[in-house]
Amino acid sequence: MTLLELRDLAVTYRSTAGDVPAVRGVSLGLEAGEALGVAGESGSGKSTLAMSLLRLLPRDASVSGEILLDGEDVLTMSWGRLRAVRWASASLVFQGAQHALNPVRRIGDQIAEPLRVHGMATGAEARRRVAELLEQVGLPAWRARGYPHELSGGQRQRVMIAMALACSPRLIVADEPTTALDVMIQAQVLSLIRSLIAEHGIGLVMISHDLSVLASTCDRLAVMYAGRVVESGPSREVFAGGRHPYSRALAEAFPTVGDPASRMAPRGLGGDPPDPAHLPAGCSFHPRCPVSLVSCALEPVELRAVGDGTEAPHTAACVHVSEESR
Amino acid sequence: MTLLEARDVRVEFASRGRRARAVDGVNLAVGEGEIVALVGESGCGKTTLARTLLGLERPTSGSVRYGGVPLAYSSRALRAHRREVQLVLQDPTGSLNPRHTVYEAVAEGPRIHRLPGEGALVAEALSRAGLRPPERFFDRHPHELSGGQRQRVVIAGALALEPRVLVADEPVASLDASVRGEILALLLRLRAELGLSALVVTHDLGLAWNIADRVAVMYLGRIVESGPVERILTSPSHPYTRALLSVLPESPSPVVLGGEPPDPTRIPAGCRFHPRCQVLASGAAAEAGVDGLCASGELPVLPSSAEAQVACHHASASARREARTETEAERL
Amino acid sequence: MARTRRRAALTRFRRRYARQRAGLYGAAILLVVVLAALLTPLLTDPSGMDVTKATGARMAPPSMDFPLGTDESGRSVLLMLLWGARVSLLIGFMSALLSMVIGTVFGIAAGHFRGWVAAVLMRVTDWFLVLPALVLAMVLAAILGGGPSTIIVAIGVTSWASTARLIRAQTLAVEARPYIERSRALGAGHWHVMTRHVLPNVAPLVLANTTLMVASAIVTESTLAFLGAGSGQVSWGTMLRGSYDWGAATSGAWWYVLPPGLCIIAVVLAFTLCGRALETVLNPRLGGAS
Amino acid sequence: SPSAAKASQTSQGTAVRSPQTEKRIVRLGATQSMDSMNPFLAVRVVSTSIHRWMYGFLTVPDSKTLKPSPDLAESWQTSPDKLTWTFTMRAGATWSDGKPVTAQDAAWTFNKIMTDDGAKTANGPAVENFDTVTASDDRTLVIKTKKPQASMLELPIPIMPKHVWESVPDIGTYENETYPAVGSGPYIAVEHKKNGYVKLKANPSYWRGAPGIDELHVIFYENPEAAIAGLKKGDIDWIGRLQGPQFEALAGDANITQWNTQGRRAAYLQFNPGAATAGGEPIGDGHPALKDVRVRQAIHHAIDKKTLVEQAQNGLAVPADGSIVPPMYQEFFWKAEGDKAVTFDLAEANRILDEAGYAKGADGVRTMPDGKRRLEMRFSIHTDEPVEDKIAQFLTGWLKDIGIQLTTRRLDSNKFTEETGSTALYDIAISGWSVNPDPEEILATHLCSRRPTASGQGGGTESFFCDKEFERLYQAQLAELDRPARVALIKQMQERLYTEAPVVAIYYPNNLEGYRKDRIASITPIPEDKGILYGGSSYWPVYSLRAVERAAAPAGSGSGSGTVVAVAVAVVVVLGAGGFLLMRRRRASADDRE
Amino acid sequence: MLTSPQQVRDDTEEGGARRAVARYALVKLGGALLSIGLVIVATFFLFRLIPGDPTIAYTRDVPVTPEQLALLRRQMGLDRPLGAQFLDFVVRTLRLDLGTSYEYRRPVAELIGERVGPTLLLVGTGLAVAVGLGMWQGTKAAWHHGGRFDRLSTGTALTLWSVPTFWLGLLLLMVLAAGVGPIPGLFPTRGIQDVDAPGGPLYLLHVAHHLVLPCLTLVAVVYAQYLLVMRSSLLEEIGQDYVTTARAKGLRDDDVRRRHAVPNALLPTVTLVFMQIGFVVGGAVSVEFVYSWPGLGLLFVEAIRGPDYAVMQGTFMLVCVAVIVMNTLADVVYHILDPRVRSA
Ligand SMILES: Nc1ncnc2c1ncn2[C@@H]1O[C@H](COP(=O)(O)OP(=O)(O)OP(=O)(O)O)[C@@H](O)[C@H]1O
Ligand SMILES: Nc1ncnc2c1ncn2[C@@H]1O[C@H](COP(=O)(O)OP(=O)(O)OP(=O)(O)O)[C@@H](O)[C@H]1O
Ligand SMILES: [Mg+2]
Ligand SMILES: [Mg+2]
Repeated sequence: MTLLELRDLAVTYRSTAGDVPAVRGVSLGLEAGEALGVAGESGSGKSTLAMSLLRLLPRDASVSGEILLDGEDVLTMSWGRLRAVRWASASLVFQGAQHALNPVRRIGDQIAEPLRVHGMATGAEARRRVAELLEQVGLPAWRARGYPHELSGGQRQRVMIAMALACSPRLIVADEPTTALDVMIQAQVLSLIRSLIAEHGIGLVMISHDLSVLASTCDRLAVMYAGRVVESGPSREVFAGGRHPYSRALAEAFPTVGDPASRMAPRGLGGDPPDPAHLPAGCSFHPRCPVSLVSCALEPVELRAVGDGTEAPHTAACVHVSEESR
Repeated sequence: MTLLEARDVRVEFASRGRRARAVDGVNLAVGEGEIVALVGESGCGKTTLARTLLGLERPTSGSVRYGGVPLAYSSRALRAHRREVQLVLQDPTGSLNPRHTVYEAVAEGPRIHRLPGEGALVAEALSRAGLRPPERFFDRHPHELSGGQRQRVVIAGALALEPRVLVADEPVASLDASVRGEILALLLRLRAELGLSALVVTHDLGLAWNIADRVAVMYLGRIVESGPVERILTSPSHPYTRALLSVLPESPSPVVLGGEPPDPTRIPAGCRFHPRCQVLASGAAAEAGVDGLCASGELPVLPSSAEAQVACHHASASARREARTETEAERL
Repeated sequence: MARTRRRAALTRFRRRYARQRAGLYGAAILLVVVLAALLTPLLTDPSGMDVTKATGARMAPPSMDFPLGTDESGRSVLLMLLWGARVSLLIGFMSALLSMVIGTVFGIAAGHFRGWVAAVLMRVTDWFLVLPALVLAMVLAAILGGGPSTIIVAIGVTSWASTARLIRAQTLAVEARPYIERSRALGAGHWHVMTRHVLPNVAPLVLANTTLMVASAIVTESTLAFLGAGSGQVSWGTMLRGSYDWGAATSGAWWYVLPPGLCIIAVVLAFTLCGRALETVLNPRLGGAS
Repeated sequence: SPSAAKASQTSQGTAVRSPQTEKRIVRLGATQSMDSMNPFLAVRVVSTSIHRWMYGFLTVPDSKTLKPSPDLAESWQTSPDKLTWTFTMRAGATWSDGKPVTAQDAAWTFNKIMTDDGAKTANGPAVENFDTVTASDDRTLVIKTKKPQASMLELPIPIMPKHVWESVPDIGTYENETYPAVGSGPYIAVEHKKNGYVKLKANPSYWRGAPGIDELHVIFYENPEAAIAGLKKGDIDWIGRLQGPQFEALAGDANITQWNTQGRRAAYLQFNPGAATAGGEPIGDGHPALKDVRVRQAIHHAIDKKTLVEQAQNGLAVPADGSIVPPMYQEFFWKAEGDKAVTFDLAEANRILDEAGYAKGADGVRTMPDGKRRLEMRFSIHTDEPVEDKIAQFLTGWLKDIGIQLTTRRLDSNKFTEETGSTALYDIAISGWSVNPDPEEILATHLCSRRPTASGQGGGTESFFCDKEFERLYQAQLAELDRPARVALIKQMQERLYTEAPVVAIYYPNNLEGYRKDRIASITPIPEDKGILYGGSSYWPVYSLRAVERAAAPAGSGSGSGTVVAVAVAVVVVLGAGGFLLMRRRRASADDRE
Repeated sequence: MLTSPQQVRDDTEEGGARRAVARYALVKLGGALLSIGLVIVATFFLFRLIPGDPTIAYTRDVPVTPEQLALLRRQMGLDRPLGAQFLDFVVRTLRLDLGTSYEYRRPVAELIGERVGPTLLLVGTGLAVAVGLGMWQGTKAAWHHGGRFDRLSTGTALTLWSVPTFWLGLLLLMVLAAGVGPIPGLFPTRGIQDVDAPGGPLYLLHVAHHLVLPCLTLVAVVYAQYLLVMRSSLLEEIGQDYVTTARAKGLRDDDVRRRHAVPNALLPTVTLVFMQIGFVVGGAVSVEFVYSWPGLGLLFVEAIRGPDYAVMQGTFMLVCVAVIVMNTLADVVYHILDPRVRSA
C-alpha cells in the first residue's frame, strides 16, 4: 500500500489582509522506502505542505483534500488518533534546528520525550535508546546531557534527525534540513540522511530549494511553483531533463563546476516570484516564462504525462509538454 | 594593476577571554576590473576580511591599501575610502531600512558624501542595477519588492557613490535559486560597463565558477590556495579545496571532512588544516614523507600573486615530483 | 509626493489601529478628556475654583446646580474635575515627556556606542532602574519643595530608566541589522546612524512607551499628592487627597471620593490601552497580531 | 506539667474574681504612636499623656479650676525671695512595685535632667532655671531657682522611681521597654507593641485608689479615617483630638457621644514686622509694607474669621475677637469690644491702604507709597496641612480684593521653623499654640529678647515683635503677685498685641472627641464642666473612666476571634472549592483540545 | 563516506561552566557593590542638598541654647569639611550606623530593624499571591489568546492596575473593614495585630486576618504586571518552532504548555518579576499608611511628614540596597537556571 498519498490537497491561510492560497491542489504519492524531493522557491508552499501532513498548521489555515497516511486520512482523524500518529508514524525534521529544539531542556530528554509520550520506553530503557540514537547520527552518547546551544548547527540538525528516528516512524518529512548549514556540514548531514534511509527503509519527503541537492538524495522529485506541483518525476529526468521551464531554470541556477558552458555565464530566471495572494491568471508561471504562449495567460495548465509514462511516471504542467508528446 | 589590497592582514577578537585570530595573515589583491572570489567554510574569516578591506574593522597588524596607499583610520580618510570601495551584504532584506523608500536608500550614500545632483545619481544607479524605469521604484518600500529587486537596490545604493571596487559578502546566498543568476549576471555586466572590480565572498564554488576570474580559498584565517578559477577549480592542489569541490552535489565521490568548523581561538600548530586533512589521514602524506612537517612545520603566508599557488606541505612536496603530481591531480 | 506617501502611511496606520478594539476605546476616552481639558477655560469660569467665591453648601450631595455635588468649600466637584484634568494631564504629559527624552537619549547612546561610554551609561541606567521610584520621588519632592514643576521633575527623573533600557535593547537590535553596516560602509558617522536609522526605528516604541508612561505618571502624581507631596494645584490627585483630608469617605460623601478616582482609572486605563495598541500596531515584530 | 497547671490556675483566678462580668476595658484610639516610652525623651502628645497616667507629678491641675493642686507633693512653701521652694511629699504613696515614693525620687529626677544632657531632651527647659534640687529627708524636697519662676507649680516633669532608673547607664538612649513598668500613676503599662498599641492596667496601689476600669488600651492609628471607622465599628471606644471632618462624620451614630468643647489652642497669623535680631540687626527678607502697622491692620480687616471657622474648621471653633489666649481660660481671656474690635470689612481695609498711600495698580495690585515695590507677599504654611491650605486659599482670595497678591509657600516643619523663627524669610505665616493655664509663656514669645541671636540661633520668637510698651507690661506682670492685678496686666498685653497686630488670632479650635456610649459609661472632663477628655495635662478623665458593665464573653475580643474563625472557615471553603474546580478543569482539559 | 566525527569529551566543560557562573556572579556582585556605593554617595549628597540646619531640625521640639547647638554640631560632625563628613558617613554606613532619628531619638538602624518584619510579611505575601495569580492568569490568557478569558482577565488586570493604590485601600477599608450598609465590617481597621491577640497557632490566623485587606490591595494593583509579562512572554514562546516540534511529537496540548512553553516563558519572566520588586515596595508605602501597618513604608511616610531626615535617609538607603540585592540575585539565579546563558 502507498505509504503517503496526497489527493488534491489545498491549504489557504485566512489572514486579515485576505486569503493566501499557499497550496493549491497537490496530489502526490510516496511508497515505503522511497525518497521524494520537493523543490521550489521561497513561498511556493513547501513548508505549508509539510506541516499539513501532521495537521500542524496554525488555526487560521483551512485545509481541504485528503492526506492518506497508510490509507488513513490525517485530516479527518480524531485528535487522539492523530496524536498517536504524530511522530510514531511520521516525524519531522524542521528547517531551522536551532529553533526547533527547546533551548532549555536537555537534548536527551527531548529525544526521549516522544518515546515516553507514545509509551515506547521509559526510564533506563529510554536512556539506552537515546544513546543508541545519538550514536546512530554520529554523536557521542554523553551529549544527551547537554543543551542545544552547546552544539553547532550541524550537530543540532543531527539531534533533530535522531529525534525523528526515535519512534522508528515509517515516514520522515525533512523541511530544508540543510539550508542554514555550511557546505561541508551540509554534506555530512546529507550523507547521514542518505545512509539512514537506506538502512531503515523509511519513506522520506525532503524539501529544499536546491534542486541539485534533492537530485542527489531522492528517487523522485516534485517541483512546486506558487502552491502547485508543476513537474514531478524521477530525479535524474527532472534534474537533467526537466520539461517545465521553471524546473530547467532551477536546475541551471547551480552550475556544474568545470562545465565550460556555465563559465562566466550565470543563468537565471527573470522577473519576480509570484505573490500567492495575487496570483496571475492562467499558468501562474507565465509572466516569467521565456517560452510562454498567449494561451498561457488565459487558462491554467494541468499536469501532463511526459513520455510514454510506462516506467516511473513523469508529469509536467506546461503547454509545451503536450505539444512535444503529440 | 592592483586596486585594493590586503597586506599581511591579521584581525583578532577577544572572545570569551581568548583571542580569536579571525584573519591570521592574509595577502589578497583585487586588480582593476577583476572579479575575485573568496571561498571557504563558515567561520573561516571571510566576512572579517571583507569588513577589514572597507575599514569597518581595524587590522591588528598588516595594512589595507587602496591604490597602493595604506588606509588611514581617521573618519575623513575612511569616508574617502568608502567612496572608492563599496560593500554589498548577504541579506538584502536586512540591508535596507524598512522605513526608507528605495529612493532614500539609494540616496543615502550621496547624502552622506554631500554629492551634488542626488536625484540624477539615484536614477542612474537604479537603472544600472537593472531597476528600470527607476522612477517607478522611487517610492516603494523594501517590503514591496522581491528579494532580487531588494538586492538590486542595495547594489544601486553602492553604485550611487561610483566606487571602483565592490566587496560583496555572499551577495546571493539568501536569494532564491531562480533569482541568483540574474544578480550574478548584473555583477558581470557592471564590470563590463563600468570596469568595476569586485571581491565576492562566498562559500559556493559554483558562484566562483560562474563569475570570478580568480579564486582564493580560505581556511581558518589564512588563504591556503589561490589562482585563476579554471586552474584552481579544475585541478586543485590543496586537499581542502579538493574536499570542498568533492562535496558539490553532482560530484561522484564526496570527501566529507569530519568534525566541525575549526575554531579560530585554537589554531593548530603546523599546517592549520592537518587535523582534518584527508591526505594526511589516508597516509598519502606519510608516503610523501611530509607527515611530520604537516603537524609542526609552519607554512609561509601566500603572497598576493595572480599565479596559482598553494600552502600545503604535501602539495609542495608533490610539486617537486612534478610528473606524478600531474597525473594524480587529473585522476582526482 | 512625500506628502502622499505620508498620508498613505497614516491611513495604513489608522486602519491597523482601528483593528485594536481596546485601543479604540482608549482613544475615545482620551479624546473626550483632552477635549474637556482644553475647552474648560473657554466654557467655565475659573472663579468657581476660588474658595472665597464658592456658591454651594459645603459637601452637598449632587443636585441640579451641582451635578456631582460640592467639595468641603462648596465648590462644584464637576468643575474641579474639569480643571483638575488639566493639571493631571499636564503633569502626566510633561513628566512622561521628560522621562522619554532622558530615556531615549540614554538608551540610544548606550545602545549605539561601545566600550566605556556604554558601560557608564548602562550602569547609571541600571542604577536608576532599581531605585524605588516612588520613594525617590517623595524624597525629591520633599527636597525640591512643592509645585507642579517639582512633581514633574520628580516623576520624570525617577521613571526614565526603564525607557532607556527598552530603547537600548531596541537600539541594539537595530544596530545589529545589516543596514546599519551598510550605512557605515557608505561612510556614515555616529550622528547619521543614530538620527537617520536608529531614532526612526525606535520612535514607535518611544511613542508607545510614552503613552504608557503618561498613565503611570498620572497614578504617581495622585499617590504623591496623597502621601503629602502635592503640586498645590487642583488635580485629580489633590482632589482625592482633599476628599481624604475632609473626611468625605467617613461622612458618606461618595460624590467627592469616587469621581476623581474613577477619572484617574479611566484616563490611566485609556492611556494604557492606547499604549498597548500602539505597541502592537507599530511594532513590526508583533505585526498587528494582538 | 507545672506550667500548664499554673496557667489554668490563673485563668481560674480571674474567673473567681469576676464570675459574671468581663474585664472592664476601654480602648482609646490615637492618631499618633508613641515616640518613646522613656519620659525623659518623649515629646509627642500621646506619649506625654500616657506618661501622665503612668507617673505621678509634683502637682496636678485641679479638676475644676485647673489651678495647681497636690499630687505627689502634698503641700509646698515659697521663701520670701521666691527663690526657694519646699515641697512636702505625700505620705503613703507607693510605686507599683511596693516601694514608697520619696523626695529622693523627685530630687533624683530633677537632678538627672539638670546634669545629664541625654535626659534633657523632653523637659530640659523646665529646669533651666533650677539652681539646686535636694531632698532633705524622705518627704522634703527643696528646689532653689536662679531667678523667680512663676511656673513652678506646673512642672511638666513626671517623678521617676530612682531605685529602678538609677542603674540605667545612658538615659538618652534608654527605651524603657520593661513591663510592667514601675510607676506611681493610676495606670501601669504592661505591654507596648511599637506602632501598635500600649496596654495599661489599673494600678491597684494608686494612692487615690485604683481607677474604675481594669484595663486601658491605647491603640495607634496612622490613618484618621480608619480610626473613625474603627470607632464606629467598635474596634475602639474613644478617640480624642479629632479634626472637624472626622468629628462631623460621627454625627448621627446612635452609639457615639460627640464631645465638643472649647479648646486650649489659638490659631493665628504672624506678620514679619521688619525682623531683627535680639541685638537689633535687621534680618530676613520680609516685605517692607508689613513694617507699617496700618497694613497689618488692613489685612486684619480682610480676614473673615467666621468664614474661616466655618470652612477650615467645619464650624467647630470660636472666631477670635481677641488675641492669642483662648476663651477656655476665662480668667485671662481678653476680647476686643466696641470700636476696638476689628471686623471683616474689605472696604475699610481698602480705605486704610488707600489712605496710607498704597495705590492700586492697573491689575489691582497695590504698590508701596514710594512706588518701588508691589504688595506681593508670601504666605508660609506647612506642607501637608489641609486646614492651613484651606486658610491660604481663602486668604489669597480676600487679600486679592484689597490689592495684595498672596502666594502660598508650603514648607516642611523644619524649614518652617527655621524661616519663621530664626532667619525671618517670610512675609505672613501661619502659627498656632496650645496655651497653658497660665499664659505667661505664650506672651513671652513676643518679647524682644526672644528674637534670634546674631548667629541666627532662634530664641523662640513667634513674631519678631519688639515693643517697649509690651516689654514694660511683661516685666510688670512678672513682679505682680496679686492675681487680679496680674490678670489685668496680662489682658493689657493682649490688647497691645491686638492693636499692634504682629500676630492676628483667627480662631480658637474646639476640642473635638468622641466615644462610644455603649462602652463608656461615664467620663469626667477637665475642667469638670465642659473640658477636655484626652490630651489635657492631667489624668482626671482616664482616672474617672467607667466602662459599661457587660456579661462575660460578649462581643469584644470574642467577636474578634469569632470573625477569625469565620474567615478561616471561609478561606478553607474557598480553597476547597477552588481546588475542586481546578481538579475538574484538569480532568476536562485532559480531553482533546487544541 | 564519513571520516570519523568522533568527539572527544571535554572533561573540563562542566567545571568550565561552573567557573563561568562563578565569574558571572562575581561580576554581578561587583556591579551591585558599585551600585550600592553609588547609592551611598547619592544619599549623602541628596540629603546634604536639603537646605536647613540638621541640628535645628534635630532640636525642633526642644528649645536649646546656642552652646548645646554647637555641641550637637560637633557631635554630628557638621563642623568638619565636607570630604571628612563624607568619609565619616561612609564609614558609619558601612558599620550599619544610620544615624539617630530626630523623632524617636533612637538609632535609625534599630527602628528599621523593628519595621522590616511586617513589611516583609506584607510585601512577601502580596508578591507571592500577585506573582502566582498573575502568572496563572497570564498563562491561561496567552494560551487562549484573543479568547474570552484573555479579554476578561487582561481587562480586569489593566483596570485594577490603573487604580491608585491608596484609593483602593481606602475604599476597601471603608467597605470591608468599616462596613457599609448591609456589608459587615469583616476585617480589622488597622495594624498587624490587636491587643490581647491569641497565642499559638491562633496567632497566625489572627495576623492573617489582619493581613487580608492590605494584601488584597497590594495584589490587586500589582498583579497585572505579572499577568502581562507572563502573557507576552508566553505568546512569544508559543510562536517558536520548538512548540510546534512538541506538538508534532504527539504531546497533549496541556503537556506542550506545561512541559515546554511555560517553563521557557517563565525564565525571562523571573527577572522581570524581580525588577518589579522596587515598584511593589513603593506600593507598600500607601498600603501600610492606609492600614496603619507598622512597616518600613509607614516609617518612611512618617519620616517624610516629620521630616525626619535621618530616618528618610536610612529607609531610602535600605530600600535601594534591598532592591539592588534582589536584582543581582535574580540575575545570578536566572543565569544558573537558563542553560543558554549559563555557559555563554
Ligand atoms: N500563518 C500564515 N498566514 C498567512 N500566510 C502564510 C502563513 N504561513 C505561510 N504563509 C504564506 O504561505 C505561502 C507559502 O509559505 P511556505 O512557508 O509554505 O513557503 P515555503 O515554500 O516553505 O518557503 P521557504 O522556502 O521560504 O521556506 C507564503 O506566501 C507565505 O507568505
Ligand atoms: N566582533 C567579533 N567578536 C568576536 N569574534 C568575532 C567577531 N566577528 C567575527 N568573529 C569570529 O571570527 C571568526 C570569523 O568570522 P567571520 O564572520 O569572518 O567568518 P565567515 O567566514 O564570514 O563565516 P560565515 O560564512 O559564517 O559568514 C568566527 O569564528 C567568528 O566567531
Ligand atoms: Mg519553508
Ligand atoms: Mg560571513
